[in-house]
Amino acid sequence: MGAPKNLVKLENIRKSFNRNTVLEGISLDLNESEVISIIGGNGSGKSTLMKILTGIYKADAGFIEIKGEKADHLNPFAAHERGVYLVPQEPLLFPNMTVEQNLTIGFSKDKNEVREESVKLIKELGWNIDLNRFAATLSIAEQQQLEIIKGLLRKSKVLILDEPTSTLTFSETESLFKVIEQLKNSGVGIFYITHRLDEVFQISTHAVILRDGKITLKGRIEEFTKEILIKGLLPAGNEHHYEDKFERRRSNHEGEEPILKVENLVGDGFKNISFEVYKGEVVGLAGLVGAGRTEIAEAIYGINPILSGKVYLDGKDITKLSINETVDSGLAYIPEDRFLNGIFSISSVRNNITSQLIKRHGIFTKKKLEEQVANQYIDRLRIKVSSQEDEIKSLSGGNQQKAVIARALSMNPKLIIMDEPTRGIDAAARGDIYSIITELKSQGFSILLISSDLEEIERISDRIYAVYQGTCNVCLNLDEINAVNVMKAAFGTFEGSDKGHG
Amino acid sequence: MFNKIPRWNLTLFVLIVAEIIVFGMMNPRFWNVTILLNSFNDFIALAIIGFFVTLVVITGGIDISGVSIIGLTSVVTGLLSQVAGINIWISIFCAILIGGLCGLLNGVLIAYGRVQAMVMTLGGMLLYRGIAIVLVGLSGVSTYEGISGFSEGFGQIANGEVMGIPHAVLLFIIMFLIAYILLHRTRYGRYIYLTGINQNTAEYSGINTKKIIASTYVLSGLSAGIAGVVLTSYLGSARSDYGSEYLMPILTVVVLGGTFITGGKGGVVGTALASIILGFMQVGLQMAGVSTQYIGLATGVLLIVSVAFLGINSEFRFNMKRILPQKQNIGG
Amino acid sequence: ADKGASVDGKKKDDKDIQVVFIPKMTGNAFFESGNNGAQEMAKKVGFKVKYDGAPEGTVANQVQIINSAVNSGADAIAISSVSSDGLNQALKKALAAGVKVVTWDSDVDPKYRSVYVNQGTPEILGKMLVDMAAGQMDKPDDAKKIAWFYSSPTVPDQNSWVNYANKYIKEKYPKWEVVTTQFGDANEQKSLQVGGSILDSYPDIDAVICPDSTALPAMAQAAENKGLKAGDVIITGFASPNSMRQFIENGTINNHGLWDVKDQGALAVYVAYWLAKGNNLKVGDSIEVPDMGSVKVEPNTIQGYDYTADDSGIIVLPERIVFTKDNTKDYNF
Amino acid sequence: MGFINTDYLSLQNIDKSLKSSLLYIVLAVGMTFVLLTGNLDISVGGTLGLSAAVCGTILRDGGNIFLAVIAALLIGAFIGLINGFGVIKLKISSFIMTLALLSITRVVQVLYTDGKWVENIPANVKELSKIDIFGMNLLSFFVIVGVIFVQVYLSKSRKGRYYTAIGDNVDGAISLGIPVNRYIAYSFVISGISASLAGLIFVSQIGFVSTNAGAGIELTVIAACVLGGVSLIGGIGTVIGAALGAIILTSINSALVFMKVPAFWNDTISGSLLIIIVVIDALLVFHANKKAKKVRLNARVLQKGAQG
Ligand SMILES: Nc1ncnc2c1ncn2[C@@H]1O[C@H](COP(=O)(O)OP(=O)(O)OP(=O)(O)O)[C@@H](O)[C@H]1O
Ligand SMILES: Nc1ncnc2c1ncn2[C@@H]1O[C@H](COP(=O)(O)OP(=O)(O)OP(=O)(O)O)[C@@H](O)[C@H]1O
Ligand SMILES: [Mg+2]
Ligand SMILES: [Mg+2]
Repeated sequence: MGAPKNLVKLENIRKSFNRNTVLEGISLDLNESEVISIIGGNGSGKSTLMKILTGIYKADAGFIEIKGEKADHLNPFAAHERGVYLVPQEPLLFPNMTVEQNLTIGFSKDKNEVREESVKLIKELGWNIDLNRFAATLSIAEQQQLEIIKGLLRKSKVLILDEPTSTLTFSETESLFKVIEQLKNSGVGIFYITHRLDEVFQISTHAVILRDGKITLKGRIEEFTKEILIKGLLPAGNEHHYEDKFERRRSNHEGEEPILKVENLVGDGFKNISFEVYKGEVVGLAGLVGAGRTEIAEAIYGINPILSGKVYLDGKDITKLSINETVDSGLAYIPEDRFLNGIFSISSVRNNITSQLIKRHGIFTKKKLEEQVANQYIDRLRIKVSSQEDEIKSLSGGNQQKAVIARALSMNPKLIIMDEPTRGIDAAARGDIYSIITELKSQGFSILLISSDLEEIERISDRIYAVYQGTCNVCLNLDEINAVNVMKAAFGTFEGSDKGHG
Repeated sequence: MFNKIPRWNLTLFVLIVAEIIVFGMMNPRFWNVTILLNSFNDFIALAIIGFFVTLVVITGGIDISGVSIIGLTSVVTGLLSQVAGINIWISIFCAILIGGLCGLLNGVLIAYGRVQAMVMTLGGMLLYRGIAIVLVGLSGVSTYEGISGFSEGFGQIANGEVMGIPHAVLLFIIMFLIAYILLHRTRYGRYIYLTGINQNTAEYSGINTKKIIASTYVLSGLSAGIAGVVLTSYLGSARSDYGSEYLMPILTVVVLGGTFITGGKGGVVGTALASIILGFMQVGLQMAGVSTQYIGLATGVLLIVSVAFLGINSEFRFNMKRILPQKQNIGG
Repeated sequence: ADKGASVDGKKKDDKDIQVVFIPKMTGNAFFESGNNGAQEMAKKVGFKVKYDGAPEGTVANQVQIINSAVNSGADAIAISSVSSDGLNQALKKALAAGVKVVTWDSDVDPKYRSVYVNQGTPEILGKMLVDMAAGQMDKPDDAKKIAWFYSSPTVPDQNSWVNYANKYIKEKYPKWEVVTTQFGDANEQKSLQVGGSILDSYPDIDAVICPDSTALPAMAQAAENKGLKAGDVIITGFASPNSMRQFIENGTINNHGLWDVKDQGALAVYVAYWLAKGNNLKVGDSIEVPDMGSVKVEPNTIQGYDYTADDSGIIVLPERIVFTKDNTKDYNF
Repeated sequence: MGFINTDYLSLQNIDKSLKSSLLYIVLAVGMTFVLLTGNLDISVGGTLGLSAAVCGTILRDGGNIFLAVIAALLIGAFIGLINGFGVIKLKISSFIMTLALLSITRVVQVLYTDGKWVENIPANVKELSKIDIFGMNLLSFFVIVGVIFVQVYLSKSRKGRYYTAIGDNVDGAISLGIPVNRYIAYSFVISGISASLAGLIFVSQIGFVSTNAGAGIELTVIAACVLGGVSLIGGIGTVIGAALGAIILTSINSALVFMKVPAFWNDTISGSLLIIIVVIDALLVFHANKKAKKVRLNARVLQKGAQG
């Protein structure tokens, strides 16, 4: 094979935003046929580093070499010319263009050729994306898939994947990994960013750990174990082992009134949905991306119309109530798309937390009271802020999510629906959120958890309903919950419990 | 203490002080307090509307129809009191109410009909001015003469004084306080901000954003109605073409006041300061011998320089980014 | 302390006297010409004239300009008002501050000014408009279709002329029919379009009368675009000769009218200056004006006002001009 | 309007309304570029006035027609550049920047012309707007060809789609390597040049230029664009749509005269018409979107069992 050819050399990269130093003296090499996993907490600078490599940001110091040539005035266009392509963490599509236009724009190649290749690629991946749809109508997961396809089509020498699997299901992830493997074998170098540690061992040749803008560990994958990774990630002495903390509830609900009772719900994107959630229970809604779970949740919460069926919250009929009224009845919803529906980005953390509560304060806003409430939740949920006045967009994703949870809790709800609460959130924050869920449960809150992360839903739910193509026929009780069953249910092939696996 | 005051408002305040110093040096009569206080009369209408258009802009909208509502309410006041012979105070009340109705039409069609605010209020601007002309035309009063003969008491609304302070200044303060308390001290005001920052999130929080949006247009319409009455009182006759020159100045005071044209940030303090800046600049330059038609140059340069170099726009890029994904809010 | 000469009783130097000359709006050829006359007069006599107007001719703008003129210590103002009563409060304050008030072109309530330099009463001008059109017709007594086209339904002067003209038509040419009255908002593009539409919609129209300095050239242009000549449709009205010369020369129109607005501007500022110097004016007196000879102050009654006072009168410009192929070259404004 | 008085829709009338809306069409095309990138250009009226005045004075004083045209276009491009500079370098919101430039250009025009009208433009310049070919006005012909050309450029060419892309998602455009700032600057320059072209049409069609030429036109043009389906948020719209919007909006004025409505009703009627059109359009779009979403969501449920 000969000596591996160097593709990218990052030397002593430094970057700060205003006075906030994000990267300090990062040096990193990528050779042909290498997959380097970059892991690190939220806000450790992974995305920023990759954006510097593709010329979206300028480094304050240090230099970059691409294929042995110094790349000084890098911009995204120049980076593409040199064969470096970044699949961004947050999908950056053009919502008013079709999928096909999204694929062809900015590509100097012939449109028909691109079209053919993408059809082929989509088939190979086994994904299902219609080229004529407008990007605005794609779910987040589909958007992410489209971004990945865009990246793969480029045939870059250096491919950067920034958390590509955060919205993908297990099987979609598998087919992506196959393609990555092929690319690797054909000599492409890949930077792979993820929060899922299992993936690191599955596909990478090297691993790099970033903490607070510095590389704390790097080396060949063989030198690592999961424990080492976790140790490298977490700040010393602050290691959460959330796995052990779950006290799961046996499903014996006889004679008990459910907190949430959904009967034969029909709406756009789902039909004949029935399930119950009892007090102090965490119920998971599992399913493939696009199965319709968000639609169900939003219909219950009062956003989407309900065509027929009934929803009862603690015995009260809340079918067809407005959001305002469902909230008053004791329902809280933590939306899937945090940026679009969850946060008031340019408002303070305090205002974000109290945005629902203030209606209980009367006509005038009461600053003292709000400060008190905000403080209480910042402490209780360990939200990392320098002051309540911080704009929420300056917080890391995990802390933003905690603020959204705080808003839900502030209304003292009977049931909280959490839609993908840990998407794009690092291990530490994820652990925090799990412990919040545990705590809530022990306080008697009920939680309806929607998650595409199999491991997560399997680990923390007391019962799991599986949604398959808008219908929900399968309920897994605690003793039936295991990875295989959950997966089968999500694919609509569960035919009764199969205890042989475990 | 100073760090409590937003930087931009402080900048505006410094600008006012600078104006007073500079213009006073150019014509010492500018330092005459009576002249300064009386000059409020000349921008009071614009400031009143500006306060409430600020609320509209914070929700992410825009309202340019106020300039016609002024004329409409002026005409209605005149017709009701002078032609129909209804009590002047009842006439005023009805006129302001009609301003509110115009705002309601704007608001309902924008919030519930999902029409782009700029175009809707442009249509409203034509329509309300048109209605004013038609009303006058149908009432048999000549369209061009204006309806006059108002009582002394009515004239006092704008022209009176309390302890040497012109009513205009008091009105300015009262309307400012109303807008300030509404926007900065009530739950409603908070909802306005939240709706402007992210309508989806606000909706998910249980805020009836459509109602909030529509209501800001109603307030803006009502304020235009009040401005129409004040202007009628100040000028002593009712005409349908009052206010037409305020179009750009209203938007100027709002954006110079530091309110983001994309919504979500801003406040009425800035608008108040900016309208004083603009009003003083007009008087100051005129008194310094500059012809009115050249003042636009100063306004334009002031806008660019203040916004570009004194820095209210560090947030702007982020804000633009924020507004883009909102288009996906198709479901509502 | 320097509120104005008459207050202190001592006479100011000519060069310290400032007259603010206020048009209805800036950017209009008519008023710019008036300003030219005013500035020439100021230079000749040696006082100061500040031309101050806003691009939008609105009451509030004029009030604001009057206030500023008073505040900045002007001695007199000469204004063409946009509203017959909207300026009253402001003028009252100006008078109280010792500022002399003269109006020109368009008057205010006579209580609040000393002299109105009048280009002609609505009767004179309304009749003139009709006569300019009738004069071009072979048989003016027959049934004719005519249209009015001017700036907007809200401007006072143009509407008052048209009002009177309509009365005059009823008496003198009862068979004429006014088929439409259209407005161009003093906007060239709109005026051209509306002008064209008038010709399209009323192909058998006999005359379009445009007492507005934007509407008239736009109307003529619209006719020219259609290849219509003065023989096909009569177009006349009020506009400055500079803006219409081409159309007269190429035969699109035969005549149009105006008064010498330069003289009017000059006269207005001179009278204002003369009053500011502390002279007292009496109805019936004559004032000697440089290069213009002597002009007489008439009582307000000639304009139909009830209000009469010794110190409030009208000076009527001696002549209005009908411009034709023969004389248009002699004027430059 | 057509159905109220059928004569109105004759071919000749279409040619006429086209002719009187040329100016607005040209402005709307330029504005569309700016709107597509998610910005706004309020300054077009000022640019139109200034370039018309400069071009007019050159022609009036016997200058060369090419010189006049070039001077006007340079002015438009220059104002566009300043706007672009303010928006991308000084990071001023385009609304504020162009609003400021509108005030400034107006005053500059007054200073340049000393407040006077530009009159007596040579007859041969005015003749230019009257030449006919194929039974159609030459200027109209050029404008139509121009609009089609621009439409093809925007929708078919690789770089033409960049404008839409920027307005659709700036960050996406940046990460794709589209030189965002450059294209935003282009859009303002194009809008400036369009405005000066409109100024040329103004000079040729109207034949005199006041210092208020084009006052208030910016709002009409924006309304025309929106009427033609261009979004004020950016990323959606076509120049053909904008041109149609311009024609509809200007035709209202002519139609009102033609329908012999007393003129003091004009503002009421055009205001109501404008509102009705945009409301209907907004409702149609909303319901189409809602329906599409419903169909898509339900399609998922119905395919039950198709996969296995
Ligand atoms: N444009 C920006 N302006 C200011 N600060 C920024 C900007 N982009 C990123 N940051 C800050 O830089 C830090 C690193 O962000 P970055 O997105 O690189 O983190 P990350 O490691 O990718 O995190 P995650 O796992 O959540 O994706 C964060 O504190 C973030 O707030
Ligand atoms: N605005 C929209 N218009 C049309 N279709 C949409 C729109 N938004 C989402 N969809 C459709 O909704 C589906 C995704 O639905 P949803 O998000 O409810 O699924 P889910 O089961 O919650 O998935 P996830 O695992 O991502 O939460 C996609 O198939 C997408 O086509
Ligand atoms: Mg990241
Ligand atoms: Mg979902």
